[in-house]
Amino acid sequence: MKKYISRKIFMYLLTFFVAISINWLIPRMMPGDPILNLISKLSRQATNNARLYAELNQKFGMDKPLFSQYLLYLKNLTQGDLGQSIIFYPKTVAAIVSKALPYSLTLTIPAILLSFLVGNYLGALAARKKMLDNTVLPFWYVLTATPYLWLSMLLAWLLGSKLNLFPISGAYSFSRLPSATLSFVLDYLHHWVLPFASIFFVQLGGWAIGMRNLIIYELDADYSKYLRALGAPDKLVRRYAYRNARLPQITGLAVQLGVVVVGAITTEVVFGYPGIGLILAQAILGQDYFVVQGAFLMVVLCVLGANFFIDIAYIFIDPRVRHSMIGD
Amino acid sequence: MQRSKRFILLALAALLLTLPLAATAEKETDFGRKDTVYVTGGMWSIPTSFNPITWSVPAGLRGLTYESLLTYDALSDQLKPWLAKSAVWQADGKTLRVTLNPGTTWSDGSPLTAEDVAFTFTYGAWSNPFAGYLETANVIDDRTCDLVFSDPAYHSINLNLYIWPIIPQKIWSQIPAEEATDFEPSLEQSIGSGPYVIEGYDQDRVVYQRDDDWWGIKGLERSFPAKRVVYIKSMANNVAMAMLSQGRELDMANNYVSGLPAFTANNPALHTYYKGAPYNLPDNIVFLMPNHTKKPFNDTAFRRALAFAINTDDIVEIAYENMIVKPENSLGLLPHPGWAAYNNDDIAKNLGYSFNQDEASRLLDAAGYRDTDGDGLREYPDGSALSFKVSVPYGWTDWMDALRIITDNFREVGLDARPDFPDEGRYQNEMVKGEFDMLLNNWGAYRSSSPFSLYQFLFSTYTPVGEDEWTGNFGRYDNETLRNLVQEFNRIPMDKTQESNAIVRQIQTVHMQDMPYIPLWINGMWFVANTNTWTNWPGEVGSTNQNYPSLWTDKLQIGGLWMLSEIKLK
Amino acid sequence: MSVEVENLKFYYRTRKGSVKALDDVSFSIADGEILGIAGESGCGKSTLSNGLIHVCPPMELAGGSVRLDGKNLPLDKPDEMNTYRFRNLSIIPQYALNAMNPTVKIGRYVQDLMQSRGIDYSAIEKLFADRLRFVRLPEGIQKRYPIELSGGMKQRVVMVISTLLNPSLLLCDEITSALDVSTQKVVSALVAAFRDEKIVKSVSFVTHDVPVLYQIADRILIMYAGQVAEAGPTEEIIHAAKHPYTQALVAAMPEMASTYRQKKHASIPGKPPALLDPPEGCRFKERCPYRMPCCDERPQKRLVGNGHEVYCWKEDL
Amino acid sequence: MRLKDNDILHYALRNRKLRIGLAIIAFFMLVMLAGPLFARWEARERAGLYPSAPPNSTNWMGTTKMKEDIFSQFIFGTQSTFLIGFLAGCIGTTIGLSIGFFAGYVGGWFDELLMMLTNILLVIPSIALLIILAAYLPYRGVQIQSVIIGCTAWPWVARAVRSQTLSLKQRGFVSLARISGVSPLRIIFEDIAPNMLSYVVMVFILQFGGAILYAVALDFIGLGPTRGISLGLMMQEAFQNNALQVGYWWWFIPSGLSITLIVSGLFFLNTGLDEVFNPKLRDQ
Repeated sequence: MKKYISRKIFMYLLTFFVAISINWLIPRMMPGDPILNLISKLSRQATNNARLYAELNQKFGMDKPLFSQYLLYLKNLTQGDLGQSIIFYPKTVAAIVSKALPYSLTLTIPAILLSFLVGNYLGALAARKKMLDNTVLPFWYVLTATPYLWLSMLLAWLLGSKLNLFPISGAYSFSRLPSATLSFVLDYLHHWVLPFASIFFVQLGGWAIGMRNLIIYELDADYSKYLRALGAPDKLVRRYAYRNARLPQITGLAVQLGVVVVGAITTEVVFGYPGIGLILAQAILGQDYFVVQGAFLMVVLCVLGANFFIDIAYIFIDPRVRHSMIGD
Repeated sequence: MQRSKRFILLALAALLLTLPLAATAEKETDFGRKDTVYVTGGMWSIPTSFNPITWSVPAGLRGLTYESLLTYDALSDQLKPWLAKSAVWQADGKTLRVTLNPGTTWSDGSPLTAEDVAFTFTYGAWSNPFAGYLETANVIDDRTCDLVFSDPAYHSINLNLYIWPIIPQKIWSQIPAEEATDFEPSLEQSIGSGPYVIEGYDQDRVVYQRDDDWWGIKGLERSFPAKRVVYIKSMANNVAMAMLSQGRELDMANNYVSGLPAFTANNPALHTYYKGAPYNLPDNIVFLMPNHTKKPFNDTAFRRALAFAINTDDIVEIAYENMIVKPENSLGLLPHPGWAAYNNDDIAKNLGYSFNQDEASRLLDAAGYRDTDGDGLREYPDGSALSFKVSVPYGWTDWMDALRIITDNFREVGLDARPDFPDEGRYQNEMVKGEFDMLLNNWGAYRSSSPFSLYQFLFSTYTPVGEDEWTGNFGRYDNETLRNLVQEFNRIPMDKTQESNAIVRQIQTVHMQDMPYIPLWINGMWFVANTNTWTNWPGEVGSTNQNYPSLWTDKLQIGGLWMLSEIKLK
Repeated sequence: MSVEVENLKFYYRTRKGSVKALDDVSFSIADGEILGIAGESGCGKSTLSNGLIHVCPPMELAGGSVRLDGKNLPLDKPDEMNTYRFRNLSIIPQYALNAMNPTVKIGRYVQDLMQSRGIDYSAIEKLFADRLRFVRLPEGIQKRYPIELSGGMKQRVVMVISTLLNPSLLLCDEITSALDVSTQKVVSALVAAFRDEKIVKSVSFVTHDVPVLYQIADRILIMYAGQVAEAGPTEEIIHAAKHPYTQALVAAMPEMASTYRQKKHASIPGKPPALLDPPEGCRFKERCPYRMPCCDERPQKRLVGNGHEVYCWKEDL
Repeated sequence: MRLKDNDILHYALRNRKLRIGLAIIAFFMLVMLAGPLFARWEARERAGLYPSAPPNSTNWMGTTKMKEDIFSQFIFGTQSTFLIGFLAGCIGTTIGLSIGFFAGYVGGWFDELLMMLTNILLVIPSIALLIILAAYLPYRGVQIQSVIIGCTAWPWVARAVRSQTLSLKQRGFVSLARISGVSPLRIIFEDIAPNMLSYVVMVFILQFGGAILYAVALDFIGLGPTRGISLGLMMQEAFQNNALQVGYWWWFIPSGLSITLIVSGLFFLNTGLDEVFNPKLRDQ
């Protein structure tokens, strides 16, 4: 057990290390002076440039050899210093990213988990009957094949502008400031529905298809045959198949986390939802590299964390994993 | 296990069902709908620092919370009193006497005095528009302050009188001047003198709340009907349009909204300054800037030929769907009363250009740019291949569309021109370093009290390649005479129009003859309002609110503030 | 007779036609008898076990009947069969090592199974524990996952579960083929013990491994290409086989009776016929050294001894 | 062998999912290949009589705000969208395949190392990597977009291919070939590869579809090709210009719908093939 966990921790640390190193390396491989790139944002106040250039150069140690720059970068990271935003000057990247993170998390985590639960449930349901399967399967395919932004736009247009059911911009009404009241929470949820639904439905299709395929395999497995041979009703056979099909789906969940980020970015842009995705998109257009990197790091950190969590949770969910660990 | 899952599903379904119901029911909101005006446009990034003297100031802060001495009526070209009752040049021509209105106070109740004015204009060097040529600021009494200039640049000073915010000495004197732009005042430290104070903010909004003890209620006999102004960060084009048509949480947008003519036609609640084309007032001029350090742009004949090749009508009609005015002539001036005295039509007629591709071809032929290898594209006189690109930042969709028209026009006269859409960062980088071929820009060509701002933008500087140019002569057009003329223009007092026009005529003559930068089209002051809650928005007809309809940063001082005080509840 | 199988036919429906995997087979098993069923792979012996327990597409019942304790089994009605499965007839499948759900504890598994069959688990809990002890599994195995057990242990657990309701007929389908020799011995001894303890009334023990049958079977049935070739008491089949195929099969066994050592059969030349379109007459004729013209007709059952039947035209049996 | 006797082909022709998928893809292939014969204008040519015109006899699918012919844009956009999917799919599959193959085949520390790399890249969200890469590239074309998508999409292919290789390696013929002293490369190409062909085809199809979706997301957040046209760009431009709000459905619907159809067509194809190659999944 210990060995397994420490091995996992080592792998994740290594992955994180690689990620932050990539993050550091890419801007330095690009032609041109990264600091000057940043400074060009400050054009409106020309007088600031020389000073800021010197300051940033020193801060990021651009005058030092590459290796010391790298060490400095790592040191800054350990202190939570992700750098200085340019388009959101004078906010630090850490401040911007940490403000945006809760919005992204409250949007994507429920979307992923609920689509996982519902998708698996519906997929298992569809695997039950040929008729049902043949009628809903094309629907799942179309759902997963839909680009997030296309669905977002259609939802915004139909449920937002045409039917006037849901607001289409922001995380809560512009007529409010956050407060700990029920009406604020309701308002927040009301704004949350459409962006949530865009991610939810696209994901849903994928889960349902995955579950359907897995169940079909599981229903053909020896243990299912044996149950049938012992005269167990279909209900029990399916329940067991579902139980086992869920496990690879959970591994899929870990992988999906990374993919959902795409959906989150475009969806947040469409709905002006003030999460990491929106910040990232803005930073990209504004070439604010420090913010891009900060957001990237945050996303990587979240995905790694979730993966780690799932890996550990697996020990408790799947006796096979637990058993193989004892064998270790 | 099974049961809990079913419960989750049920709960989810219930949630999804009840939310729309909750929405259709009369919604309890924190801000009364009739107390609040929701605006967007002009706030492009998340609110970061509430420091009024940085460039990244959230829109509305200068104007609503911090006030300038004067305001400028950009429709009628008049300076109007605001904090100051008057700002008058003394007989020596070097002393500007500022007299404050009676009863000016800060939002904490303490008086705003001439001391604060003197402090503002002598504080630091970074953050001070008069740094370098303000000699002293003498406080005469509580209400009066003399600003003494060593070398009065009348037009620049005039501009800043209605732009620059007066800051409270008691707060800022604690901040070392060199740290002024890094200072992030807390909400408690955000003490302004204006009609609104910051109530709160988030990633996508700033909420300003009316200060009912504002000095101007008595001092200016002016009040603001909306208890709150909610500034919403610029949103996606389609979201802005949807929210505008709903009018629920958006009353006015200063955004370029694609498809607006078709959209307003079906939405009677939507209001624009002009009922039909051009819908918007003119605000700034977009120039085509060739890089004079590169062939063939260092050839005057070539540049003039380009000017004749461009169909500016197409830009207006197609790229902008007739949402902007067509320029009267080729001088590149705004049709604006403040600039009217300098609209020397005769120069435009004699020396200017108009869309005429035959003329463009003739000029190119005459200058030796001919198609010698028969590929339909012109070569250099020496026969070598000629091609160039024209840059516009990626994502500026209206400009990208306009640029496609321009490069098509160039191809029509046989020039191998390609549109180039770099990211904004690279666009700016190439621009300030002078590494582009051609680009489109409008930074300093905005509506102001004097066309000096335009000529300062275009012709006041020269930076050799290798150094960064930040003012506006990005193409490195080197003409010392012109630079001196612009400085001379600045030194002529505002009211001596005839004298200054003599100089401007010289500038315009050189501009039209040499065509260093080609004026293309006049961008609009994008403005759409929904009249369901608030009415009497500025409009050509049927509105008593005759103010420049803009809430962009530093445009509240030229009309936006006045507009907000004159809208009415329906 | 506890089991009487008459003219049973199981066909596999494919798009090219019916594969006659089990074609007109009749036999019976007496109370307390272990019937060994042997033959090459593809002879229909596994089809027989699977079909008796669950006829499901593409397999279909093409004719015949099975009587168990005097009652006709509704083989063509899978749902009705559910009442008989487990209670009256049960199977130890070929894949016994993978037959348990790997993510469910053994105790829980039996509990779920019983509940789904409407049987009160608490009433059977003690019996289950006793049976586990009977097959010499350690205490507390109910609380373990199948993955934690060795192959032999899994096999025994499945044997216990399959026989928990004391079925009349126990079908053992190649249960020894995946095991090592010593475990094979234990397992077949256990089957015999089940019978001896009257846990099961009769056993059909399907295998391709004739030596195993020699150890435990009371009678042996030899199948070839979906039909019965010969059936009779074990001693007679092993030492006095009449059918040419049985003879070849027995001859292929090395050092009969002395050991269970696994060795490949010395092969009989040729291949069994394709069952999609089997030849008329005796199905062994193509490979038979004694082929006669009359072999083109289907051989009739001939009694050659006490309960010893042969399907062959050869005269000097 | 008569056609009728070929099982795979028989099931392939009978499989409805496969037929639907093939029909969709064939349709778009036709659009892509035959379309240019009918496209009378370049994608960016201001060809129409009126801006934002609904479908008419001149511009069969209407025009954009810039008077561009949407039919022509649709055809050339489909071309480059397919190109992106194809190139990125090829790159991703090739890299994933080679890494997975060799890791699984060679085994040992080589396998450990490659799988460590794969697992690392698998957890790092590829879209974030894509964005970082794309954001720093000064010029972006369809090809560059494909390359960066392909280069970030391979890890899961590698992982899946590796386990397939491992299971194939267990089978007799490989060890037999090995004992008989045949070179490893020959084993891979003559024994393992044919057995994995069906699997590779399906992986490629999934990569194809995934790449198209990634490209759309990139186009949308402004990291699309800086010149040229693609279905993603069409959609983005329609979005930017409020086509949906104003009711220019002819501008908005074709691009989004085509992307959805193409990708779901690919998914259908994939499942169809899966059912054909895998008898367990076949419809009875």
